[in-house]
Amino acid sequence: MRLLAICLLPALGAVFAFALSGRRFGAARVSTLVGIAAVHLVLVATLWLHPAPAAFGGWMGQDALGLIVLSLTSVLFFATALYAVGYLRRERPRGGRVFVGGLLGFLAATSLVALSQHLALLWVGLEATTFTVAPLIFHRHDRRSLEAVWKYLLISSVGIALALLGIFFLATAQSGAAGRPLLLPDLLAHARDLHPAWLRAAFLFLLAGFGTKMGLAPLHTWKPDTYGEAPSLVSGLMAGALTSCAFLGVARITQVTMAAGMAPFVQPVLLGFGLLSLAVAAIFIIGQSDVKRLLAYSSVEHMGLLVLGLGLGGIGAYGTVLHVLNNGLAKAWLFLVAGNVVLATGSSAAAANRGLMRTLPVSGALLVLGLFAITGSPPFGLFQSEFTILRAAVGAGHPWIAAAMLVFLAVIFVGMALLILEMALGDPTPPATRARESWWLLAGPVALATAVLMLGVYIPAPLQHALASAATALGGLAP
Amino acid sequence: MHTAPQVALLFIVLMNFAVLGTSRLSTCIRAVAVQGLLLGVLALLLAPRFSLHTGVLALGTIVVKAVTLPWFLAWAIREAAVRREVEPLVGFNASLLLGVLAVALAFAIAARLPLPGMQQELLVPVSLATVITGFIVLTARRKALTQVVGYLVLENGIYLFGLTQTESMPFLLELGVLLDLFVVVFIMGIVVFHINREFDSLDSARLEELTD
Amino acid sequence: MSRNALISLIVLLVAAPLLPGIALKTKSVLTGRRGAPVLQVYYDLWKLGWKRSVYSATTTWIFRAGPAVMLVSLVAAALFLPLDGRAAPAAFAGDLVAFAALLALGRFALVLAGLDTGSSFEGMGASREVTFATFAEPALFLCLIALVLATGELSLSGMLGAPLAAAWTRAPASLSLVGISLFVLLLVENSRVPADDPATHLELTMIHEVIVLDHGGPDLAVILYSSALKLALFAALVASVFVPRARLGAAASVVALLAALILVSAAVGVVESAMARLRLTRVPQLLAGAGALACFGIVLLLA
Amino acid sequence: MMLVAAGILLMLVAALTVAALWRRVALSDTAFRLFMVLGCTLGAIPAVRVLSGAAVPDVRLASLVPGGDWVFGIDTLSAVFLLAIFLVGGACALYGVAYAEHDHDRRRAAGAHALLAVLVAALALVVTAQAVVPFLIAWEVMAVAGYLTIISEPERAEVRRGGLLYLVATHTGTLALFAVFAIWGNGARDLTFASLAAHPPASAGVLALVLWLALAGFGVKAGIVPLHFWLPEAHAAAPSHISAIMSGLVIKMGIYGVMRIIALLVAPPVWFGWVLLALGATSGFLGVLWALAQHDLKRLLAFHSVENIGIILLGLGAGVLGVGYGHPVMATLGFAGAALHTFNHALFKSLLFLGAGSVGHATGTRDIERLGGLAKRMPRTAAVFLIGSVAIVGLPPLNGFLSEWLVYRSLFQGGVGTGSARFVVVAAVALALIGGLALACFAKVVAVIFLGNPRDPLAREARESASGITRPMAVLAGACVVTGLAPVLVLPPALRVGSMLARSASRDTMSLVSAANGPVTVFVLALAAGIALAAGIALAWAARRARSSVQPSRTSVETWACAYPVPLTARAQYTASSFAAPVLALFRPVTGVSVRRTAHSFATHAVDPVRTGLVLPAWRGVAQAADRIRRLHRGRISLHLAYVIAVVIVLLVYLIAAGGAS
Repeated sequence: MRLLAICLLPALGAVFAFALSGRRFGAARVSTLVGIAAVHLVLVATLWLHPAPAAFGGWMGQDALGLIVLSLTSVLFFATALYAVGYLRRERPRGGRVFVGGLLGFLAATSLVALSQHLALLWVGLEATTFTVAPLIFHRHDRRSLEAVWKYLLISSVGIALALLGIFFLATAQSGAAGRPLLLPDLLAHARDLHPAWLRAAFLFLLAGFGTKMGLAPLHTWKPDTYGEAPSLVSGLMAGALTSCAFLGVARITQVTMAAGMAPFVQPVLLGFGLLSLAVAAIFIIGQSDVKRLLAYSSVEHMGLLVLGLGLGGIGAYGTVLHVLNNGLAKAWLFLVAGNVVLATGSSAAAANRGLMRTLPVSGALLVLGLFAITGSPPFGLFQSEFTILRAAVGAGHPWIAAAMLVFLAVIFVGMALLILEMALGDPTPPATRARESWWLLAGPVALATAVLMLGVYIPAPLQHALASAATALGGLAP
Repeated sequence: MHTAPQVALLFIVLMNFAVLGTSRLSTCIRAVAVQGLLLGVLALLLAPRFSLHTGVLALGTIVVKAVTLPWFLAWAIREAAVRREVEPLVGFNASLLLGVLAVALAFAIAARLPLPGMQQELLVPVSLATVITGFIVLTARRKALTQVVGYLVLENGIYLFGLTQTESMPFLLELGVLLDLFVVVFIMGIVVFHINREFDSLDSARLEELTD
Repeated sequence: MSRNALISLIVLLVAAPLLPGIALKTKSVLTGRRGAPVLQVYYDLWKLGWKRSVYSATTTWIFRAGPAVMLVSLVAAALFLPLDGRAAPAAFAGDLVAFAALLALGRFALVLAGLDTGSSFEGMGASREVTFATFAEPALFLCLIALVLATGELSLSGMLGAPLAAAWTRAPASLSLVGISLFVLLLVENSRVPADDPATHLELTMIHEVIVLDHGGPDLAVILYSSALKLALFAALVASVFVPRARLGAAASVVALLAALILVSAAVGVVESAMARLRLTRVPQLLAGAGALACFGIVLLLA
Repeated sequence: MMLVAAGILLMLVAALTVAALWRRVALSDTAFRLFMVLGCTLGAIPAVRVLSGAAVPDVRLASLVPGGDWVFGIDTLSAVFLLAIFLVGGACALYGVAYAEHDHDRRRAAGAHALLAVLVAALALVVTAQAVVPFLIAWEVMAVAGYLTIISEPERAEVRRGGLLYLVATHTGTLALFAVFAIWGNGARDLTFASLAAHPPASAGVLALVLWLALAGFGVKAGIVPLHFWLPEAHAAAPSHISAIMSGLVIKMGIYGVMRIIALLVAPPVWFGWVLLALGATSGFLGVLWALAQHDLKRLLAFHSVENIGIILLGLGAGVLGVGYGHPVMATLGFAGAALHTFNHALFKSLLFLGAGSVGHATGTRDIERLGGLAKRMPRTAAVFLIGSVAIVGLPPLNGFLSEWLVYRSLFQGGVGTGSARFVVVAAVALALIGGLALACFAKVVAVIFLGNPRDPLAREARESASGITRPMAVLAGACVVTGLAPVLVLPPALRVGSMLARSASRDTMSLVSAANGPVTVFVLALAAGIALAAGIALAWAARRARSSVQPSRTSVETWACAYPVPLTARAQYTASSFAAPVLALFRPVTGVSVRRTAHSFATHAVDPVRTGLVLPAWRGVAQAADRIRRLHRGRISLHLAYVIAVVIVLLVYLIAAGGAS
């Protein structure tokens, strides 16, 4: 029953928020946003304590991988909701009817994806995220965000269409086998007697479809434009939660193919996509001049790492699942801080935001720490997952992949350091005074930063257990 | 009995070529509408026995794909006051040639992917051909509206393939797919309207401000 | 520390100022002049002892400490040489490094004292002294390495003592090469002719004399005595390599030491009369040549 | 180990207090000083106990993250570094507080103090970590804290550039370390050092890869040529007490890393010894040569650190060759020399940097060409800087000579041995050449800064720094003198470290300890005898003169300039460039010195040939290549869709190819 509530509550909230038109309902709309985010977080927390039974006739259920992605989404959404209070107070005082409705719709869609055991339901949920996020990207209603939303819509819809084709291929592959169609438990149980040719075709098309939503290179072209033009908290949510849900789709079909024993077919494709994403990210990060586009390419890099870990198998799977969590938190943290920067100076170009340590000291410090976190420097969580993936690469006998990964990480660090440190430390072009940073805008990033730092040093036991079971589900093993 | 579906499938391929060949937007939209209609009819023809489920589904397809979306796109054309696709990225006869190649490729792929227990062997190649045609229209045209039409053709191809799995796809999900398609195209329409108002032209080549 | 070693040490300390005199005497005799008396350096020391010392305003305590530190380091270095042919007053494994480092300490003190005066002449001398030292140290070490390889001993007493006689029988060629390069080192380190002309008065060409330009009175006396002692040390080093005195009796070894020292300083005099000063840029090549000789010796030993 | 943990905790408390109450200057400064001194002494106690032979229990934390338990412990190797960290770290912290006493921006000063405390704590953790994950975490925290302390004045572009170069170099090095431990940990049970030691890399090829990567990773941090390019820029950018910690301790972590790898390997391969020897010789020679060419004091000292790292590597190389060729005595001496020189270098290099800071603080410039005659104006700083210089050049009475003597001793020990170990002795020549150049370099530095006449009004009005600044320097100088004159304090622990690394039987080490102790005391006695003899002669002579009618000495006269009519001005003095010119002329191609001569001016500009010739062009090449590829990708929507279709087609081809295969 709780599973249904987790998905329907935000949906109802969205409708309610959308219905309250007019300026005077601004405060009400924002409070519904924060209220629902809080309730959603509590509900998801209860799932950790005592798991809920399958619902909606087995179509929705809770498994380790889904729960991790759901918790990540819920935490990110709560942090973004807090941030949105400060953002809407400054950016659009009358509450932004479409904005809050879109956000809540997005939460409903992502929750549906995280909890669905039926692949077609997962597809519907992911498709729903596309059209809930579209108006959010178009929030600023100017020429550049128009171009961004058009590109996003077109490429995502084509991607999702390919995914739909993949799902139909999967259904065809299962037509011969027993078990209810397209239900994950049944697919996994009878994986061996699925039709091999159709299953391979299904895997490829689903990987292409969800890969487009994830932003794997070369399907990533919409990412820099969309994250660059959308409001930062929306970019943060997309980079953190949406990409993780898309990855969940890829993970589901990988689960099925691994169960069907097609690892030799699946792994080269995943490794190929992973290395290509790392390469593209490295090339496009050097000489980048806009901080949000920089973070978009960093997201492409981390998606590459996720798929690389999946393709390596062994402890790489554990590294990948941990990396989903770390990357989501770190990406949202950085985008929210970038949001603060853009709110203060109105532009996300590096040249316009020099000397942050003096104009926005807390955000500046968070940005610099974020640089170290996102590039996998030890005290932070991303180091643990990237180091595990590296150990998997060496363990699986791919020294050249490990070498390439390290080279790309080095180049990416140089590119990001050049931009972010110049922003944080340069001397401010117009001698700006110290702007007052409202507590609403800082609570989110600070909380996320502590979470990433904690994951670097201490992983709580229930999470460790969930990560291990998720890794084994993906055909890997815990370190 | 299965000659009727074959005729319908052939007509769908013809409509593909119509979309590729014509430079007039209204013809494109009419072709897509006819394809939607044929899809609805095919849903009825292919279903083993007529039931409420297949009936409502077919009706839903016709309503969405044959009536509402084309009407909405036609409204968009009147609003944007644009009649013809001026010089597209890839010429019309070149597109037709690509269309033929698409059909050939589709048949080659279908040959390698035998559909277990499916008596209508024409269905898979036609659906793949429609999908590839959709791709061609998407990339080869400049007008934003034509790209939406291309996306619709792509969806029709995938939906056509979906008909092979009528019994495995539960009713609710078919509806979900239809609903998603409707909303996405609806939003694309709104965006096209904004593009027209902002750039006072639908030429997507204008949309190039965002780059590294 | 045997009685004999102490006596030979005292002999060395007393006879040190004699050696520059002998070198000057041989040079002037060979060039047809009577030249200054052999004991001239003793007279200078006595004369300078009674003069008043004058210190420039720009100098600090380093200027006054310079000569003292140089003297102390050279006396300490002398303690490590096996003057009686058998054992040095102080000896331990690796004391050749201490010997070289003490020489470097003396040079460092002298250079700083020179630079303290703030005059361009002393700066010039110091810069040249340091440049030549950069090549002299490796050359000295090459010779010491050759001796280590030849005798298999790690302390100067061992290298230059009894085992050296046995080593002569095994590798006469490399040891003679080492002896020659040590002799060249002696000439450069003590600013003798090929590197610098002790008799010149044109400051621009001097090296050693110009560093001590501003010292006067007792300080100059200490410096004169130290440079003589340094010449004695190198002469003893060369003498010990060419004339192993391990087998001689107590008194005989002291006499042999004196004779060897006089012979080496005479040789210095001969070289001084035969050659003119080299151009400053040539001196590093001279040192490199000495180093090469020692290297050749080493290769012979290692092969 | 508990005491070290307590020490580290105290330092973090110091950081918090100074960060929290930065508004009340007096209170926060005294609290910071108190906590730092307490923390350092607490931490030093177990280090001293381990060095004197006792054993300290490890601390083992259950594994909370992938990669096995977190183990912290102090063995003899860690103890040497730990002692240096607490001694130098404490001194620099006190110096820092005094240095920033009248700094107007109290927020930034407090931030700098806090970061310094975190840096020292991280250093202590790096050295005591006995498992891979805590080691890498402490390593990166140290690197980041180091970066943040370097850029304490970010408004200057030079500081930002230096900081960025440091950060990029150290991060790339860390990535190499990731690879080392990933490859090595692959076979092991878990990622503790103990299990790494138990499962060394199986094949020679993998071992070679691990060693080269370790050399690269640790070499970047240690500043081994050609990976040293970031060092001079970072030191020039950082405030002097931070440079002191950087040069004294942070780059030593690179050496600690190499030593730890050697300790973990049962038998390091012989070629590794020759590589270390070669790297040591090149780093030493090029380091001191480039130092000679500089006239920015901090860059000069930074290049000098590269030289000393070279000397340490020579010791390590001799040690590894000793183990490889089966000469335990040579190995023990080599490792002992390297460990002792690391400790000594931490002392005198940080002393020199603090001295440079004091000079910079008083005169406001780092360019030694504009200084001169500071000995009269800053007597205490001059005396302390002289002690540091004598120590770093390795001249007898002080500790620099001791560690170089140990390295020489191990090289000669090779010469006395048999087999191909005899060729090792040739490295002694390189060490001699380095020593000669070091003497030239520091004669120049001491003379140009402290002696002669002031060349610039800045130097003329300089005043001695406050006692808060000179007192820490005095402590370090005292440490140098004590370790120099009383080798019995320092040699036994060094040899204990040597024998641990060389795995020689303890019986050998004890004999070696006594063998080494005896003679060195003889040496000190000889020195004392020399002094006594000279003093005796001088006293006798002075007594004779006192009775005679000789007037007292005069000190009002100008320097004798060979009867030059006009009294000598400061311009007549030799400058740093002219002093070093003859030596640099001999090694022209390598020095990276460019001479700019105009009608009425002469200036030399020394630049680091590796940085300008190798590193920056390489990065520009990568950036240009990326730019060209980026231009291919215009923003047109149809291009983006074309990519999607291309992917679909490639996947279809893969499907058909793989379909046919399986």
